[in-house]
Amino acid sequence: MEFSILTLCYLVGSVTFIIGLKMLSDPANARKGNLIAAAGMTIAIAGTIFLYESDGEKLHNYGWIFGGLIIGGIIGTLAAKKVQMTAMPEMVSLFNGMGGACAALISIIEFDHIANNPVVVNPGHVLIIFAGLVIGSVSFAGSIVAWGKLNGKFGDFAFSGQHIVNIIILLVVVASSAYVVYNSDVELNESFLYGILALSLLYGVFFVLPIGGADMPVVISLLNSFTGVAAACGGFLYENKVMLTGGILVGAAGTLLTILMCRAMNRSLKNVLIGSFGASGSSKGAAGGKDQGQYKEVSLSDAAVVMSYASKVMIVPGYGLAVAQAQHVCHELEKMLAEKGVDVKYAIHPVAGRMPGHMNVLLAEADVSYDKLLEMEQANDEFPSTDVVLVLGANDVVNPAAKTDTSSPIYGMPILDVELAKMVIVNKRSMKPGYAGIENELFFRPKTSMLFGDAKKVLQDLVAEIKNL
Amino acid sequence: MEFSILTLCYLVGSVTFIIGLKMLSDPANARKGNLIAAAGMTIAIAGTIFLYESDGEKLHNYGWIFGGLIIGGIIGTLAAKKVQMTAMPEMVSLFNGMGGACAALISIIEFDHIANNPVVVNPGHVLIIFAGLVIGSVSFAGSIVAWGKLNGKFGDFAFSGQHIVNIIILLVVVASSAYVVYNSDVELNESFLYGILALSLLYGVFFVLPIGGADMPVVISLLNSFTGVAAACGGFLYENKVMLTGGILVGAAGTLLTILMCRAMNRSLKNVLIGSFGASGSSKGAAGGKDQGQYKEVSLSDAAVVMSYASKVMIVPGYGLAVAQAQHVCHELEKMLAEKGVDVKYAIHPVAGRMPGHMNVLLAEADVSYDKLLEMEQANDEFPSTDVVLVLGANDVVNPAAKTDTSSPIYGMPILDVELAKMVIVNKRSMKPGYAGIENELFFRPKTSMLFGDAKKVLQDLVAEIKNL
Amino acid sequence: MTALTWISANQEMIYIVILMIFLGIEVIGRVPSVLHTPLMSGANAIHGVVIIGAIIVMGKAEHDNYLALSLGFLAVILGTLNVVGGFVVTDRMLEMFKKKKK
Amino acid sequence: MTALTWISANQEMIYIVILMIFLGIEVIGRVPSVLHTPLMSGANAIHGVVIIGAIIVMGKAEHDNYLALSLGFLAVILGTLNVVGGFVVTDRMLEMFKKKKK
Ligand SMILES: NC(=O)c1ccc[n+]([C@@H]2O[C@H](COP(=O)([O-])OP(=O)(O)OC[C@H]3O[C@@H](n4cnc5c(N)ncnc54)[C@H](OP(=O)(O)O)[C@@H]3O)[C@@H](O)[C@H]2O)c1
Ligand SMILES: NC(=O)c1ccc[n+]([C@@H]2O[C@H](COP(=O)([O-])OP(=O)(O)OC[C@H]3O[C@@H](n4cnc5c(N)ncnc54)[C@H](OP(=O)(O)O)[C@@H]3O)[C@@H](O)[C@H]2O)c1
Repeated sequence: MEFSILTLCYLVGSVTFIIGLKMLSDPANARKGNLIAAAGMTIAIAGTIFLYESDGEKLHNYGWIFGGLIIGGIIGTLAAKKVQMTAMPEMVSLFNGMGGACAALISIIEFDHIANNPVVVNPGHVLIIFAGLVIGSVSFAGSIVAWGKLNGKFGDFAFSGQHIVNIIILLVVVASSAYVVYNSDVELNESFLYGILALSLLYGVFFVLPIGGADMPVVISLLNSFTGVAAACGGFLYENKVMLTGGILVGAAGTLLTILMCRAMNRSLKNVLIGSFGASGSSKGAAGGKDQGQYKEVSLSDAAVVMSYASKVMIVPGYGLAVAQAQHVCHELEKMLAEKGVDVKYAIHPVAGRMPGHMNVLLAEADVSYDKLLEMEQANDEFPSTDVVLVLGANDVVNPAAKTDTSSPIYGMPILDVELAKMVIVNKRSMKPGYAGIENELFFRPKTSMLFGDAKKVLQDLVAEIKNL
Repeated sequence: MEFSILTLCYLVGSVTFIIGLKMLSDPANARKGNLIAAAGMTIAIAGTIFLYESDGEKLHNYGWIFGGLIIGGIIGTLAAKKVQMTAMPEMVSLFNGMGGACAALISIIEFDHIANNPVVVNPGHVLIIFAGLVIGSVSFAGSIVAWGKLNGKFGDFAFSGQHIVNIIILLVVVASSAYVVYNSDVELNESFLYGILALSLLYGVFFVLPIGGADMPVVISLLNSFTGVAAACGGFLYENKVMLTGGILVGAAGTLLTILMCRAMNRSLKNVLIGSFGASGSSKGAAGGKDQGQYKEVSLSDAAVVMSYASKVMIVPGYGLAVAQAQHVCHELEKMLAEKGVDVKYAIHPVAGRMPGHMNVLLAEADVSYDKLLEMEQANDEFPSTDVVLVLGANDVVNPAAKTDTSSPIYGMPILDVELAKMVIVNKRSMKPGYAGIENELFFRPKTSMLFGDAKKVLQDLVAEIKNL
Repeated sequence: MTALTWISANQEMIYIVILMIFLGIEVIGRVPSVLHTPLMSGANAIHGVVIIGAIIVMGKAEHDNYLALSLGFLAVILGTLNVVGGFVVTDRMLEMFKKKKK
Repeated sequence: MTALTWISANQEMIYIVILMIFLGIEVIGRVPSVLHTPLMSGANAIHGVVIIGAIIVMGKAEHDNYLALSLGFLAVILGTLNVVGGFVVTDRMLEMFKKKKK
């Protein structure tokens, strides 16, 4: 009877996951979707604790279980509440790693269990245990590295032939797992387990280390789907439908999401994962290739005057704004201009910054109102009637090479057509290229003036200037 | 071993159904999707014939099976190949009815089997048998009626209180099925079976008879999803996954499709199914309510001249064109005008005609090229630059009441804004209303001229006139 | 109570049914209205899978059970009509759409 | 051969897995790019369902099996972090989006 109720709990859990994920992909219902999935998860967890039976026996060690739940719950809530908006991708990566580690630990304990209880061992069982172990630990190690890179704790690291080494490690992991599975009725040696665990962790590290920090959102999404598959292995192991369905759902959705994210940057997944190696060399070459001529600078006070007397100003935020944490002062500038009767809006490129929605989240943090944010198409429609475009730490997303230069790595990516406006002011710290590592012809165009400096500093000075006008 | 291969066949079948249906909803891949589903079906059927085993025993009666397959295959192919484009909805309805009948027959045989072999009877088993019987026969009877109505063989038929009668029949069917299921270990009396069968058939007839002929596509779609559920019952009965998944897939997709079809007509499903009763009275009242004033007529030769010297003509086809079978001569008119240098296009309203896509299919039959067909939004954008709009047997889809008259039954339906053009010529046989049964103010507007007559005849005359110009 | 035990005994089947319902809805969520009729027709052909039940019934019928033989034979014919006619008629409709595109 | 018998022995599970894959893909097929990050985060929270495995492992561990107890305890903590942290952080992100809309 109780077990039947548990089945029902799991069914409810699975359904909420599907509905929740569906709603998460629709702006109007996303938040509710998240809560629905959370409710389903709570039901599934509570059902497991109180109703689970195996061979007619209930669970025990309730003290440990609740202890773990409470500790994890408190730390998780605090961490999630405290984290800064811009550090969210790191946080997601860390939580993802925890899930991977959890799956790996389950596999270790289960392996230990069957190794020490020599009953009839089902090779399929051992296979699933290893799959959970390998995928879970790759996801764990990779997520930690991704977290460190986004944090700035780890830099890029690659050695020549790293691909080959990675492939060899993977082959060794697969081969030794296959060996153990195949001979699981003869021997189940724990040394294999720890060897495979170590190699999987190493693979996770080597897999993520060489990939550029800016590609981490894509990598995290991929590792996210790995953890989903690892959870599904647990579902197979315990014939537990909610783990199985939840895991597979995330595995599939995560994989598609990874591809969609790549597509939004106009790149292929393969290019993201291994393109990072040789790419920097060739793009540097391209950057130095052309002689771009001269660029113009504009003084702070001139910029302040021009913007104050414009009737329409469009702000194009980019990665530099996020790095400089200049969103609050940016909002201040916007309010100040609005007081002077200037119509100020933001033009948001879908891949500006380093994670999808980065600019939206960033500006939301500074309380910029939603109707001031224009999506790319809208913004491009409004540029012709715009007097001044202020580009704040954006680069690739306004690079006209994406439209004209077929050899450019960003060729084909839709961009913000800032040149349609009467004047463009670009703030960045130097003439250095952005994420894609390529020169930007826009900076040399007649309509463009550069305003060098750290975005936060420059904006503060602008605000001060405008106040004194 | 063989049974395992059969499992694989079924798995392949289920997957092709999903992929096929997905592709069917995308114009570029629809045809391929249909073929993929057909291939999967073939695999599942062939697998069943050659690999199916029950209690270690293979199927027998191969002669009968192949005989049935061949007879059904030949008749089905011929019927499907011979049927006229405009009669396709009838054909679909007929095929749907065959599926429902098939499900009902299976239930009859299985019931007979367990009634005559008094082994332990599982009530769940009996429940499924009855579900298949009831749903299958409602679908069969309803489809045949729908077929007859589309064909013009049956008219509308309703008596007062028919709803109540319908509900009572349904309750009796459910109650007696429940009784038999509940007592299935005591008695399995065949008289119950035939009683329920007869009532189900009656219900199917009464359910569809009062609904207007023009709503038949919606009804067919609904009955289609019924048959899907009946097939799924078979899947439960034989624990057959491909029947189960295929049936449920169609049941769910068909239900959604029904709703989408209603939405395209800006009506609710409930309104379609039971609204038909009182509606005609009230809408007639509305039609007579307003005094519309005078309408203008235009002579054939004037119409011919106006169109020949226009630089842009837009043809708005409607149900009347289909009834008159005038698509071929319409295409002829279009070619003749094009030869004279007139830019001729078609404005296709999504619910023009009596089935979704009716106009597309109709004009395709006459070889009208695809790029001449404009969807509603495009057409509305082009009307302002159009000299002459020729409305051919369309009425509701150009009725401005949909935009202005909140009390109109079609209020809120998007329409073709023909009045944006310089001149509108309307061809129909009389001033009678169209499908929705309401007057059309357009006919009385200053820009509009009427050109009375059967669409085919009028078009032939127009062609002749233009030839002589 | 019996309903609950039934659920846990048939949980896989129930999962399959529920997932299939979601899939059916998701898969055709974005169909343009021109395709409504061919889609209806294609779905109609797919539920012709009920023919498999007819084949099983027919193939298991005893040689002297004339009711089962004759009704089963009829069921096979009707099911085949549904499948074959359904796919062929859908293909014809879509062929029309195709031709126009070029 | 063994693969085939395995397939037919586990056919329900295989169906569930395949249908789930289709669903996962269909369900997020149309996500706008602003929602990529919250969606990733929400999916991340959902795979925290692995916590159920940790609870089962923990709850079945014998009282003297310190390896299982300690690792299981750790697994429960990590899994909870994933679930709780995942849902809370997603909610925070989406709250931001919401606030802006008004
Ligand atoms: N959104 C995503 O999901 C995502 C994910 C991965 C990758 N990407 C990629 O990231 C790029 C985003 O384009 P983007 O235009 O936003 O950024 P970007 O092309 O990377 O350019 C950022 C610019 O900001 C400037 N900058 C850095 N720190 C600054 C500071 N403190 N103050 C002022 N300026 C500063 C840098 O120039 P200086 O050094 O001269 O100051 C740099 O040129 C695209 O190529 C996209 O494909 C996006
Ligand atoms: N497409 C779908 O899926 C679907 C399904 C169900 C219902 N509907 C409904 O059907 C309607 C479709 O609108 P519609 O404008 O195409 O058609 P309509 O409003 O039904 O009007 C058709 C007009 O054609 C005229 N007509 C009939 N036979 C003719 C002939 N031989 N030659 C010339 N004219 C002839 C009729 O007027 P006379 O009698 O004066 O000639 C009638 O007014 C909408 O209300 C829609 O909601 C559509």
